[in-house]
Amino acid sequence: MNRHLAAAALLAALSNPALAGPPDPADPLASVMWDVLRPELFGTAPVQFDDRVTVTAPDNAENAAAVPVMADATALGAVEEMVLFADLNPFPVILRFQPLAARPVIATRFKVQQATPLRAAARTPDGVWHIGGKLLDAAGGGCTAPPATYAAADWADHVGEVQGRAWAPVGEDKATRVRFLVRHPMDTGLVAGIPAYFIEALTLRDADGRALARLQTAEPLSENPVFTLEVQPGAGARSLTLDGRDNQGGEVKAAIPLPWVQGALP
Amino acid sequence: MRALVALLLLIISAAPGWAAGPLSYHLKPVAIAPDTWVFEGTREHFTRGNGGNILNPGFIVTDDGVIVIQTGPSRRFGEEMRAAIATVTDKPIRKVFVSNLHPDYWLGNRAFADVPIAALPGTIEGIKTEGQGMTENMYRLVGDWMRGTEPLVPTETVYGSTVVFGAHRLRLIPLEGHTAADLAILDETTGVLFAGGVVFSDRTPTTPHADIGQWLEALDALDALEVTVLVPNHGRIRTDKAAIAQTRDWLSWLDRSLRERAEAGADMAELLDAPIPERFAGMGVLREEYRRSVSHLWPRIEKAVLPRVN
Amino acid sequence: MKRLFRTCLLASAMAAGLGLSGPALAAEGPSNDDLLNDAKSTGDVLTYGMGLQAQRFSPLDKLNPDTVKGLVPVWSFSFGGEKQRGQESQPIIHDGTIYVTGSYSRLYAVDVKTGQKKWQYDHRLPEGIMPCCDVVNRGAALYKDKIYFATLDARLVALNKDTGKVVWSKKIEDYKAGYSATAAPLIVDGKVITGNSGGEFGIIGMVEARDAETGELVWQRPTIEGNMGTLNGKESTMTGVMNASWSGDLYKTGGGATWLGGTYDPETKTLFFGTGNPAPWNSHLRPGDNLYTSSTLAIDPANGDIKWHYQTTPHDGWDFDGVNELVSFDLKKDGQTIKAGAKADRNGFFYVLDRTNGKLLSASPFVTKITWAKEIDVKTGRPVYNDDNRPGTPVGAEKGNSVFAAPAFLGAKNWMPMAYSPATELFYVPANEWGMDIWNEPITYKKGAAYLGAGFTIKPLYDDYIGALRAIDPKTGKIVWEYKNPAPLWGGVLTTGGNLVFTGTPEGYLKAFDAKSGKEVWKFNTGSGVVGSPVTWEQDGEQYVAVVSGWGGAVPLWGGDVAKLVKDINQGGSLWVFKLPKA
Amino acid sequence: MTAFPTRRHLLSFAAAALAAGVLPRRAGARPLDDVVAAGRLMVAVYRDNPPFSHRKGGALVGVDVDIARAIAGRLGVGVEFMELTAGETVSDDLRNAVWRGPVVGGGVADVMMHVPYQKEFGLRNPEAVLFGPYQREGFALARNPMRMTQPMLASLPDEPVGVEIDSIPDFYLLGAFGGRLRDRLVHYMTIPEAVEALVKGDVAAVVATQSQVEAALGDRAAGFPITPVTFPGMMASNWDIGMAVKENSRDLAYAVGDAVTAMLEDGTLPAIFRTHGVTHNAIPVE
Repeated sequence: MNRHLAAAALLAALSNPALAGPPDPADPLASVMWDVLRPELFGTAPVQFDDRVTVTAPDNAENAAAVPVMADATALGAVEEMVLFADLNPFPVILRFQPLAARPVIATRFKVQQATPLRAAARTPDGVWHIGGKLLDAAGGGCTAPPATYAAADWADHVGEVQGRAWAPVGEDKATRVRFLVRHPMDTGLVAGIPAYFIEALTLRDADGRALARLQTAEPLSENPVFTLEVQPGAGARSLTLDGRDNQGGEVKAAIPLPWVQGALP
Repeated sequence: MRALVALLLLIISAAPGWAAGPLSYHLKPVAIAPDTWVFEGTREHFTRGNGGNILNPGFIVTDDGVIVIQTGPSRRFGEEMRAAIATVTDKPIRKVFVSNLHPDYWLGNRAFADVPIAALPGTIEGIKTEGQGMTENMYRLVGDWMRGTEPLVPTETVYGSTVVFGAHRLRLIPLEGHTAADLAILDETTGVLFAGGVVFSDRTPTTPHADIGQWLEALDALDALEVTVLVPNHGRIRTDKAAIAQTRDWLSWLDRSLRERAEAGADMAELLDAPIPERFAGMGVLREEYRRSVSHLWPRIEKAVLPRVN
Repeated sequence: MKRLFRTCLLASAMAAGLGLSGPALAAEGPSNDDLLNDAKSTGDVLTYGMGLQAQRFSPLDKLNPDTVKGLVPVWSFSFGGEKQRGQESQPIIHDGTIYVTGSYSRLYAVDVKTGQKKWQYDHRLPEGIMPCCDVVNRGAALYKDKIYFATLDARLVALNKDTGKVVWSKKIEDYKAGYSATAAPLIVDGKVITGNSGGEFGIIGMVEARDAETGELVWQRPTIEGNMGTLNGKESTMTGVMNASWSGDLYKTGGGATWLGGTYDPETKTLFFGTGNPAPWNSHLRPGDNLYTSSTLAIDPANGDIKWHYQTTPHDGWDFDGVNELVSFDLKKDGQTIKAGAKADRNGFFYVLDRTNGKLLSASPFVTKITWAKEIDVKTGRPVYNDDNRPGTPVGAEKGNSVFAAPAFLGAKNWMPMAYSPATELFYVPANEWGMDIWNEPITYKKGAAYLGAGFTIKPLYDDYIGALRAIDPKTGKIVWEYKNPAPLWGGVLTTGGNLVFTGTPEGYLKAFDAKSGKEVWKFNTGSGVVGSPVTWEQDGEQYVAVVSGWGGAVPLWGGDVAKLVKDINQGGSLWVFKLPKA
Repeated sequence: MTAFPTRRHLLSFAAAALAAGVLPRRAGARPLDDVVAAGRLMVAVYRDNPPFSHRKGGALVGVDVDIARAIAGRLGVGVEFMELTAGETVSDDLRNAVWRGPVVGGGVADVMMHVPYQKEFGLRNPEAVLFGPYQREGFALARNPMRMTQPMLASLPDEPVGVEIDSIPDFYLLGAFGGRLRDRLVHYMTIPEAVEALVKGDVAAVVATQSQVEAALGDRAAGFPITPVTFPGMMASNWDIGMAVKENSRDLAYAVGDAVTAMLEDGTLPAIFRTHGVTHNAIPVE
């Protein structure tokens, strides 16, 4: 059976589970949104629920506007793309991540609207999405409550500022941990009178401009979002560059030094 | 005297913090010093099982009337407190003190709406801003126990001073650190200290409004006082200051370990399951409060280790 | 419940899809030639001014004084939200889509046929903006696959015309220094050309050209003498001669903002930008003509050099900001055709210039009362001042002598654009009749210290009207007809080959007049004051008219007698589209 | 712990009593009640107006900011600040800050700081109430004593003089003595910039309000003597700075005014000015 046929069969199976064909595995988190999200996010690509994709997050969101989450798919080996999503958020997708020359692991913080399944999906080179996740309990309000910058008059003075740092590589794959924070209101557009205003793309590059990791970021990320990545820069690189933009054309540009490399940028 | 207190403490410790039964806190006032009673709460987090009964409110019976310290997590709790006080004395309630803005200290205020309820200005301000949200969250956490509970903002502002009720001289000590305004009350007459927010005894401290540096200074201030019985806000009542040392130990470790991990490049999510030293194992709700503290304290610590790069 | 989520999901999935695959391929939009031809093409409205010369004339004639009674609304589109005020915009129509800006820096793309929204861009404004004269925006500019508009925080934003996604966003000025941007950009030879607005406070006016593709600055031209221009990142030429008409270092902060944008004449390849009043207000503190404030500058679009200037109010003492648009037209007089330009100035005079060299051809009053000058001397091109009508300089602890001056500083004509009909050879000017008490006073405070050094109150001149739409013959300077309106006129004018003139009123009407006689032949109440500029085009064999409705702008910000007239006008924010149905 | 002065005690108590609705409420909008009920005093201060209200390391600081905090403390409420970009006139600022709000939205403040306390100005702005003057301001000349030996405007030597653009000293000196000084005036966007130019030697003197020049010079004032100056023939040499509320908020003005009086009596007010390196000049009782 060629791929098109398989896809068509899968689509048929999705639209009418009574028809023959391999049914999707049951959602272990029993989400009411799974049937809607599955075609939206993965189309007709095969999916499987897989414990090798781990999602680390608290059971309870202490601060609904900044829930920490770490998604790790390193147990799968090669991964081409990852999607982080919370089923019951008004905007389910938190971010998409292409680990080009990076380990398939990412951590950040996001806003949660209500108790929800929180998941990471990782696509392996065979086109299969491997999905892991957990339930997150939350008092809610993270998406529609005005962020703190709504009250602070000075967000415009700081928007686009980056704080960041890289740590010397450890382990066999010589991956360098990078953490960075981008000052941005990350307005969802769901608060009356405040237009959507959020970072939509970030790319971490090697010294020669080669992309190491590409992030497509979305409304649910926390105000002044923080990211943790593990990338593999070229041997001679003295710094990493971060570039990106928001949905209103605002630009993000920064250089994160690799201080253990001799002569790294200050 | 000392022996009596010790004996009482034994009895308290043996008694279950919360007895079974549908929606009653079964509050039992326990005498801990002359004229002084405490309702000891569990060393848990807010649950539908305990109805939010995790605090140690108390009262002092004076010739001028009864002085109530904290009103508990719900209207029902406040009402049960009032009924229990009536089993000890027929004197009227003279005044209520609320130590800080956290919900278990003051959501019972409705039961004392007919008497002055006093608090520090920072506490009043905090309750005005955050009270409604906290109340809603408590409904969510403990459910039907909260029925009829509405925020009631304290009606009287107090500052640091010494006030006299009957034979009791109460020293009002404004502190900060656990929240922006924590009121400790030392009964100079009996030597009982109601720690009012900054001292936890075998119960992990809570940090949603905390400033660790200021909190440690507040502990030093309490450590310098002459105390016969120390009533921590949460946890075991003691006749020594071990709870102060324990609180200090925890806060110092928490602050230091978060800073070290931030410096080493850890992400917030990786801290949730970080190991906690064995010596804290005896503290109630340890892992849960630790995770909450990470959420409260980490963002600022993290910012400090990430330099500007553009 | 589930449906609600589904909607959210779809929206986000669509957004995500777009992001992944890169911006969708946009249909190629209007070319430079299309823009140059806009005045003649009847199926679209590609430029602010309905042609780069800004004549606001359409040759369409299906609508005329006889048929206009059949003009009916097709649909109305709400700008939504609580941001219901100050809609001074002109719609742009291209390829089945209307692009229209709203107040608070919003831009909408709407389907022409159905009124259904295609996309919307809401600019996230910082809290600290302080636009002087309401939160207005006057329109967008379309070129190739992008649509451009300026925002209240003084940025220029380029969006993909089909998706509404931002392509680039550039800071024009620092909004914290009091700058904002409200005028429609002008596009000439692949360059986006803008002026600047804001603060009479320590700034100088500027005209700037940016590359339409990238937003990178090509040239800058300061409007005050003594300041250097730039071209391709390097200093080019100095504006005028340093200290020729300014004392000391005042030229560094002399004002002359170009807040209304400009027009372009393809025949002479010249940009025309009006410049604002000089700073400070008290003219006694800055002897000299104060070039080039309160002037019209003719600028070479290739490099930003000034070809000529004409100063309408030398040594201005009344805030007679000279930003009003210069409209190019062919003046047919004594058997000759002269390449002329006309400007109805805030100071009350209607100027006709030779647009090839800036020489004055005629200047005649277009309002009933002008106190500051007796006339404009055609030989010298300079006003003959009434010296006793210049506000006095403060003496002692007392304010300077107060004078009653007309027009008021809000102008015989303010921002609202006039129209010219080559068919009737008349200009249609939205004028206002008001005066002011004005004085220079020793102390007007700002942040605890002095500021403008002037005070004023505005007074209507007549009991029964302030606004007057006037048809002016540029050959004679004579007023051919007038329509009087109780409230001040604050919207733009449109004229057509069908012998019609359209304009809006604060009372809520869009009105049509016979272009020759001035007879009112049609009106429709839009539900809120009309301060935008109407446009017309043809589609599927039917003639359409569109206008935005939504009271606001500078007038309601002023107190006194005028405020009483307009305080009960409801605010709003909507786009109205009308057509004459096929018989 | 220190005992607090009785007066403060009483004030706080009154505020707390109001909060609980112990005192009878009057009918209609009563902004003092509203303020107390909300537990927040919203105060408008000028943006970028050192040493009275400006940003330092991101934080809002200055004399006006501290005074507002102290007032709120005495009313027993919290304080929030609304930063105000100066409009073309203070009448615009009053409209934006207290009686109608900025055109871009965001509402009004309860109290605006740094408003000229002057009868005629008040009469011209009936929508607001001016009250509570807390500083008498005047102009001063800071000079390089080597280049300018006498602190006299009339005998300014042939040296450049720095002023803030569009300030009273700017207007005065542009026009004074038949415009003799006009070509020697150097305009700066802010007084701190002008003062730095004085220190660097770009100008020989700076003319500005006394508070601003004192604060900008700080401890360098020893090398650059500051002398009050008058502008003969132009205006009174002093004016008073006070506060404003909306016209329907007189009761709030009374409460705030009382708090300021108390702060003057107990020395809080002069201490706040001292912290910012500014001399406090009390308004003489007339």
